[in-house]
Amino acid sequence: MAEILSLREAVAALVRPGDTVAMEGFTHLIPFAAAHEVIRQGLTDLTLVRMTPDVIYDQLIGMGAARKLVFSWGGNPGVGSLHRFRDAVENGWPRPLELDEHSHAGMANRYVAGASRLPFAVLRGYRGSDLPSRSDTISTVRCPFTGEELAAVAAVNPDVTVIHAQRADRAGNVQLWGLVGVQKEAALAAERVLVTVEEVVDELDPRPGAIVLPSWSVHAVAVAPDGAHPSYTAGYSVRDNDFYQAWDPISRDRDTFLAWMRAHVLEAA
Amino acid sequence: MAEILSLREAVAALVRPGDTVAMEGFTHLIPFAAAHEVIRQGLTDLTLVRMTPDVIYDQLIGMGAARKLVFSWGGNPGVGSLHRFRDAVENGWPRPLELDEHSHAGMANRYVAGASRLPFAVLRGYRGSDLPSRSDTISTVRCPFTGEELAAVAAVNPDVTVIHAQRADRAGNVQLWGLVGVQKEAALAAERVLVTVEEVVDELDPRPGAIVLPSWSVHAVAVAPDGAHPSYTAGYSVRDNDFYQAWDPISRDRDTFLAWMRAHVLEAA
Amino acid sequence: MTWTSDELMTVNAARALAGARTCFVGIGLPSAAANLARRTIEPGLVLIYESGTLGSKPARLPLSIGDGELADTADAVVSVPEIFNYWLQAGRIDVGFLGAAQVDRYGNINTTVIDRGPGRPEGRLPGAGGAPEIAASCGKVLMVLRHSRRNLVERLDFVTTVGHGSGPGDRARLGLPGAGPVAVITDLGVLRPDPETAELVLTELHPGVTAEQAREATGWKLRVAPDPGVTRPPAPAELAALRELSDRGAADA
Amino acid sequence: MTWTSDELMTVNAARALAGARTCFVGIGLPSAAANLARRTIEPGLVLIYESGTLGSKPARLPLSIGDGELADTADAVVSVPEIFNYWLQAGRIDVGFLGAAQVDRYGNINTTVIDRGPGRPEGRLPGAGGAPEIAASCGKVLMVLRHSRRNLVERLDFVTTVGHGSGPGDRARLGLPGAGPVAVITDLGVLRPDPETAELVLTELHPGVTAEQAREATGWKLRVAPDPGVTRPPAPAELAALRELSDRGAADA
Repeated sequence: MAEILSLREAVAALVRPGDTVAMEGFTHLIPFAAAHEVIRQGLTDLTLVRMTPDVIYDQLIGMGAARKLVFSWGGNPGVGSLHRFRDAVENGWPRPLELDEHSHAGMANRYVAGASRLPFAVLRGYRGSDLPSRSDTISTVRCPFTGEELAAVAAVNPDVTVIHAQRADRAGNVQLWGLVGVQKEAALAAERVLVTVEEVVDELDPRPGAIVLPSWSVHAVAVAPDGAHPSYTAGYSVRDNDFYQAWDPISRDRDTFLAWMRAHVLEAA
Repeated sequence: MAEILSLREAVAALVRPGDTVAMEGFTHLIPFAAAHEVIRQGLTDLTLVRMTPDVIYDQLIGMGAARKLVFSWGGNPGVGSLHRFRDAVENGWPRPLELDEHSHAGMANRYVAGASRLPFAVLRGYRGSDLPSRSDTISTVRCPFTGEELAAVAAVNPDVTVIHAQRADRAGNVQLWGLVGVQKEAALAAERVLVTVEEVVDELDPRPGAIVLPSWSVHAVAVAPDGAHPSYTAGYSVRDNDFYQAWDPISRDRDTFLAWMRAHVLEAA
Repeated sequence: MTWTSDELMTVNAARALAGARTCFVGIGLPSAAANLARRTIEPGLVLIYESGTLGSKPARLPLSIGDGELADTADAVVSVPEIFNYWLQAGRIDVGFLGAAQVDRYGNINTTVIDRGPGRPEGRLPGAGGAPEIAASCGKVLMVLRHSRRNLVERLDFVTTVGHGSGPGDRARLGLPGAGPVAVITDLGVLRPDPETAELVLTELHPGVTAEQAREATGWKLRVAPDPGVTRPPAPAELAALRELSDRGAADA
Repeated sequence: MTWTSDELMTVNAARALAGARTCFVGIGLPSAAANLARRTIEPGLVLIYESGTLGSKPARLPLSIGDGELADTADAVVSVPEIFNYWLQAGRIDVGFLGAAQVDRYGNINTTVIDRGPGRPEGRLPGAGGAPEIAASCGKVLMVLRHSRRNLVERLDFVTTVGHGSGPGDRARLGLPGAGPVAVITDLGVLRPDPETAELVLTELHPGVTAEQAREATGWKLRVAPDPGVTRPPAPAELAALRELSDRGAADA
């Protein structure tokens, strides 16, 4: 059953140095507040998993929290590069970053396999691509009925998955709606699940398009209002596109980046 | 794009003798009206696919429409046997019925593979069971990462899938809610999709728990009010449990069954 | 207060759910037991039905696993593939509660076909439904069925669902993650697998039932525990809750 | 009326969607083109974004593929695994519209890494995203990118996404069901695969552009069709629609 904790307590209880951590949310509902708490608690040596690393992982990578990144598209959507990600990969700053790189279809299916507790998933993918040459988690299987060779991707089972949702009830049942991305799969694939929410309410009245994660599939819920900013929470906020554009110059330079993180993350909270 | 047709036109246009037909709906939203129209149009030699054959296939089988049944649980839920199904299997009346028999998990995954246009799906299933010895559509695959042997089930791709839904809009977009079962997968696995609906409305206002099948994934929509009876349509009707219990004596005897079908199906509509 | 043997069976089946958090519920007797447990011994019990409902709280006994009330009262409704893949197969569910047509001494189940002898066609049973994977993946399995030589047989005509296979170690060898059957509750008493041999042994009798009656009603040479317990008689509150559930179900059906 | 070369490119990219029913839309230039098509030549065009939206009808250009408006205006919103498995992989989508960092003469795409020469670390690009499977499974592929020797290269540093592989027959050999790239729209003109060789050939030039300019801006020895067409200048309605879309996007961003 989910415990309702402060964000600080929840991160301290569920995230450990060296963990494989997935913070999911496909553009929508990205758990920035939790990521900032991870940075403040000085957790490091993380393997970070996310289809789209986005600014959230640019920040974690730039602060040296990650030793490895598992992903499928690492840009600043609609803006350009993730400069901290590039700097880590190209120059090893602040530390080298190992990569395991997939397509979106492959990553989505790795989470599906993880949520299903199967060791792998099958897709018609990667054909002719050089991607398999750089990954140990892409292989092939042959259909026992037709003989067709298909791609196999290894399940991903994070130690912890962190997601942001609109709300939870007092029992810790979690409700989210809008673009639901791959959050259910990422949460169910993990050993431990941390959900930040905009608010805790008495009752989760049904909402169109909503999914519910029952309390017994979640380990901790923490209230973090606007906890997805600069991403957004449908029904509570809109995407701060200005911030995503502003991130480009902030993140381009190491010192500017560090100063920004000091002012807005380390000394905040 | 879905055409909005009469039920008679829709069945005539989409269902052909010898077709593999899936009429899905897990207890809820079972498309009885369409099945009755299939019987009235004298379609025969069908391969019928359904996780739970239920009374709907008991009727089709008893009327001799089917040459084969693909299924995973063939009882009258909460009541007892499906007598027409048993009579066909045990005594070949009114004609022999070939079986391809699975577990629910296997059938659900066969539809998932069909909807994904993969030739097979993987599950941790059937271990130690005699079921694989009687089916050509159960095999094994080995995980290329862990070496674990898992069950493989062949995709099911019906010629036609028929489902019942709450409503459609005038463009043929279909909306259903409540227990959504395996309907999306069954529809997307098929070559042709027929949806009967309670009503056609101007606008599909969003509903909690609803899924939408876009018009361009559906071939025909036909209005059939109460078209799931004696099953039900959440928001429109409740399950006619009395009928399911009454079906037991009606279906136990061949002549009683035929008389009932004549009066309520063949001479109805 | 008096009670029927079916009531004895259901009350004891409900008691077997003490301590369970989540239960994958088969229709019929298991559903009655699981709903009774939620009203008596385990109010927080999460009921999961293969129709895709997580946390159903029906006020009456559903006739089918797809009655509307199961969805209307659930914490979440998901698709059928999801319930089997993400919830059952993933090993999230504590107890699988099954009925059965034929059970053998190792708790294996046949719900597929009955051999009716040479020259006669096989008798048809409903089929597997969710059982093979429920019995494989749940933390443990409970079964409830009426005690008779027809139901508890020397040899299954067909293995639909594996309990303990042919004995200890078989589940591990087959790669079945859960612990398998831990109790079979009948209208005569309770059978549990011997920890050494995995064979079902009569460990408890319902009040007024003798070990001889149980032996008589079992298709294999039933072993009886040295000093079989006697189950507690149904408490008035248990009986009242069961009758209220059943009446509502009956009134509605 | 005057226009920029980017406007020429986008208007022509939108025109290439004439007759399409469904389009899997990449972010950036493809999204601008697909949204313009929905406002001009193909009002019924169903826009599908990898964030899980089917039938988005945004009033402004989204900055990301996950802007809230894409979900709010969609016919249906589904999960990311579903959009890739049930909709894209299943072959339900007519056109995949992609941007690219590097494209070779066979329409293969690199969006992964750039070789910067010996002793220097690879330059990092964003990665594959949805492209490999979009290019594999859609009925056909359109690409839109700015014409330069950096973008249109003799040899890819890495094959992220297969267009026509190394020539005719390669898609079939690899088991790629769709027809692959049918046009690459740039700010100088339009390249299409030669039906015999699958090599991209300049078949159209935008008004005021010469074949020499296109050759200069291409990293391989670009073949030019014997009598290359000239694209129609943007109609006032096209330009107005494009500028309205962009202004709204810009005002909002």
